Amino acid sequence: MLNNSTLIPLMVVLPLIMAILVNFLHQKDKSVKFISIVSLIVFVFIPVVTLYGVHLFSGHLRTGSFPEVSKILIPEVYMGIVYSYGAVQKILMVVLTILTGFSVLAVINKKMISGVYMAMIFISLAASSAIILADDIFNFFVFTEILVVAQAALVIAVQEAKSFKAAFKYMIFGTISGASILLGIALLLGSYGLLNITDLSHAIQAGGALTPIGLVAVALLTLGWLYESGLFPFHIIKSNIYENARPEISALLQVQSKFVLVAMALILFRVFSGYALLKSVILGFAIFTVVIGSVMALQQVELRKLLSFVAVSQAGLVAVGFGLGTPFGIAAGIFHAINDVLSMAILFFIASFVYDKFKTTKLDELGEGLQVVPLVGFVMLLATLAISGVPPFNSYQSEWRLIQASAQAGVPELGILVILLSVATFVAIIKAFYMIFMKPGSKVEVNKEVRGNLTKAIIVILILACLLIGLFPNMVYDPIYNFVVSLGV
Amino acid sequence: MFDYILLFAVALSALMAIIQENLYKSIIILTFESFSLAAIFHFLLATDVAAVQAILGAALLPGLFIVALYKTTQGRDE
Amino acid sequence: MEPFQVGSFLTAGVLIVTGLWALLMMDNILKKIIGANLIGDGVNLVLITIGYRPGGFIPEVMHHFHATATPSSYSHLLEFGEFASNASYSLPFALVLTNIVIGASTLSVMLALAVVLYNKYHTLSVHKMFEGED
Amino acid sequence: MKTSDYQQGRNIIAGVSLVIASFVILRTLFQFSDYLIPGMSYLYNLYSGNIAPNVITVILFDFRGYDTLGETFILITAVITTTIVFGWGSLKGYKKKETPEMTEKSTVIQRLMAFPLAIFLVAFGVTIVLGGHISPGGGFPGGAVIATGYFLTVVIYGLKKTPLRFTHRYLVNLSTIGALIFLLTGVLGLVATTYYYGTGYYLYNTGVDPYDIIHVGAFGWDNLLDYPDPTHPGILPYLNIGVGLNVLAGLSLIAMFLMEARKDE
Repeated sequence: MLNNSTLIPLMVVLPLIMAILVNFLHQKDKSVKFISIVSLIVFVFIPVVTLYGVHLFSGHLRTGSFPEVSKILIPEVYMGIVYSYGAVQKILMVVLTILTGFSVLAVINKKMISGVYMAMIFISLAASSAIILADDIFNFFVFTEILVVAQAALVIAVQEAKSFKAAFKYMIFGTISGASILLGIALLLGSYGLLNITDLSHAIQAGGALTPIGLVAVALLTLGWLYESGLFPFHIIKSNIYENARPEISALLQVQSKFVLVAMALILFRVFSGYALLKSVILGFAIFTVVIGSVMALQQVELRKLLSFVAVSQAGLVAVGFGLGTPFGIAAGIFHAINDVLSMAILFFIASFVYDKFKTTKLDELGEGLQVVPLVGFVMLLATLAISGVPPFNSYQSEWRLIQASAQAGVPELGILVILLSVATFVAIIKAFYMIFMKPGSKVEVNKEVRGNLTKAIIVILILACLLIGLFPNMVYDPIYNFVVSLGV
Repeated sequence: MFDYILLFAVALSALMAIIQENLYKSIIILTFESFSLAAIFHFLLATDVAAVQAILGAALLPGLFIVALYKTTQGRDE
Repeated sequence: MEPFQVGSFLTAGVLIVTGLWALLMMDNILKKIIGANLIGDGVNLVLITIGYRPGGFIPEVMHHFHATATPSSYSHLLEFGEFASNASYSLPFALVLTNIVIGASTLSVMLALAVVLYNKYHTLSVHKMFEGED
Repeated sequence: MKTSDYQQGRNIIAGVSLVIASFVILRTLFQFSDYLIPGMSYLYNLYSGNIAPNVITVILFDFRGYDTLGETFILITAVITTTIVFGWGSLKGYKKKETPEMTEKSTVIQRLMAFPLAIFLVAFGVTIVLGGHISPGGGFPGGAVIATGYFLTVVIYGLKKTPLRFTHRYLVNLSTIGALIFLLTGVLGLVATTYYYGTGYYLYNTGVDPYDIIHVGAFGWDNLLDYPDPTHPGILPYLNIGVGLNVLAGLSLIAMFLMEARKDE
């Protein structure tokens, strides 16, 4: 098991090296372009060929813990930093790298090549990969901070007043959430003496009930989780970020924050597996997010804003899966996260296309788009069906599993919530579809120079992927379910 | 005894830095707070950290603050 | 229960609470940033105090260090047993070093943002800046 | 609903949650000292003496070296973000503005003292960086001290007339070199352990070789990147130098961009 773990750190280190290089080569556009494309192929390739296992940084093996002096409750601990790579991590990494690749290609295609901007995309990719892989709670914290700054930078690069404001809000609340995560880590370190997540969960189980200090640590870490994944009290901040970035970058940002949600929720469940109240709290915040996000989405008259709120409410749905707390529910939640980032990415890429072609995303100015770009309209219709859980597509499979899981967990009412959310999402996006592509009397000029062949190719590939997962769900779902069961949460 | 006085000074100067209306003064107080904090770190046996806190918290960051304040108000009070 | 430790924890709590207050309630954008700095300082002080051992000494091997220690397979473990049980707890100190740099980085980004926002809106008041939103 | 009502409601909610949070935090921290245990720190104190005298440096660069890599990168991210904030490399492109000088002139004493002080700070910073594994200090404080020296001269003499004049490109190169030293030392450990042992360990301390993986005489040296010193810190001084370069360049860049900022209109 140990021998195959050599390639694991490269998933984080190679993007960092490439980020340094493209930042260094800023203003040499040809080299930046070449390096970006080559390294993206490598990034997609590494998670596929890496085998499951753990990686011990600096080579520090498991050592005896001298329990009588160090007061650690388990006999052996990891002294270094550990990354673990399993089925869920593999699937998340593959989806993340592929979608990052699409975003970078879209950015390069629009002649927005800037080494500095590419560097930020690569650093955010590295940070989110590290968050997915990390088995060490402090390392996780360091990379969440990097992710916050890098995402803010991607938004700032638009250089409009609104994007500066959104980034500033994001950073301010990022400070609070970072401090609360670190304080939670400090409380855990002080009272259990450990930082490794696997060891920590074993030690907490060995120690019986959580100490009062541990309870506060749960609350603080949960607060940080809510911020990082854009759930209820922070949904406005997150949707502001999605809305003010370039749409093809929003496609990337929503992937990152949804995967961070999954990764950090898994950490919470592993560390505090014996603590039942955590599930109810998560479920409560998730339901709030779903309801508020979909209500806000229904009110919007601007495509990017609308999609941002849809993305936030779908993140709530993923959290509902975690809130159920059963292996079935958690697996369904992770599965929904994967399905959802694919269809949300299609919609954001379509928004990017609309923005380039018509120079606006305000719904009441747009119209009659179907005569201009029939293919994009058709794919948007399909993507709307996909995201609202209509049978041949992937979200149907995960939402159906979510409903089943909620019935199994004894709260069938949640099934109704899931169905209502699908309906609301469908209504919101189909309204946008109608206003962009069907409504007579458009007030916008069509930019003939923008052909957007690459965007068209990307959305067609993504919708085919959605269809593929919808037809063969077990290909993705079974490894996830086995992984979640093996965690024993 | 001196260490307790330092603790009190840190808490008090943090409050003062927030309450103070004049931003220049509040940054000077912040510098004092950072420096006392570095001294506390030294009393708490963390010499390495005290060095970093003294140089970053008490010299560089207040400098950046002053420059930012200068750039935002161009040397005048709001 | 060492009184200095308790006092230090409480001071850290006061720093965190003051910073939160400034961050949430103050209108001035630079005051908000000062608040962020104070929160970082408070969390650092908590971590440092976790590492403090009353009556211990600085985690730096001065007298016990063997200049001739061969770098193989930790054979000198027992030589450091006395040092390890008397020195203060060193792990939190290393974490604080990391966190100070993290705080400085986010702070400088926020300062730069504040300068640019001032250039756009000609005010330091967050309320005026965000007027007419959401 | 009017904006002011909305604002007021939000303030009340924020105030209430602030009170609750402060109560919980203070209450928890008050009783926290009863629960403290040595935990991992005991183990680190026990093992670190075999590598270098300064336990904190050993934890920072050996046991948790990868965290320090993250720490280096958050500084790089912040520097790049600051440059993006001021327009460098952003999507709209960067227009070089003429550098404004601070209007207030520095006094004679300031001008007389600043340069020697800055030189002293730079030299002091270099010693801190190089002695990081033995005495308190290391890459971060050392780099920050050097950056402070630069910042001092910039504030006193202005960006154009400063005797310690760094260009933007030069600082970017320095920080790139610093980060690459760190990253590639890690890759070296990965490659060497894979070659001799089969399993790769990123950031493996090839100089100390604590698990006897890289056998003596591998590339003609005793151990890869060993520091010629009886205390055998291995790769730690090299990592310290990389971090020091990166920190000095990063903080100087941030200071430079803040000094260059000016009103748009």
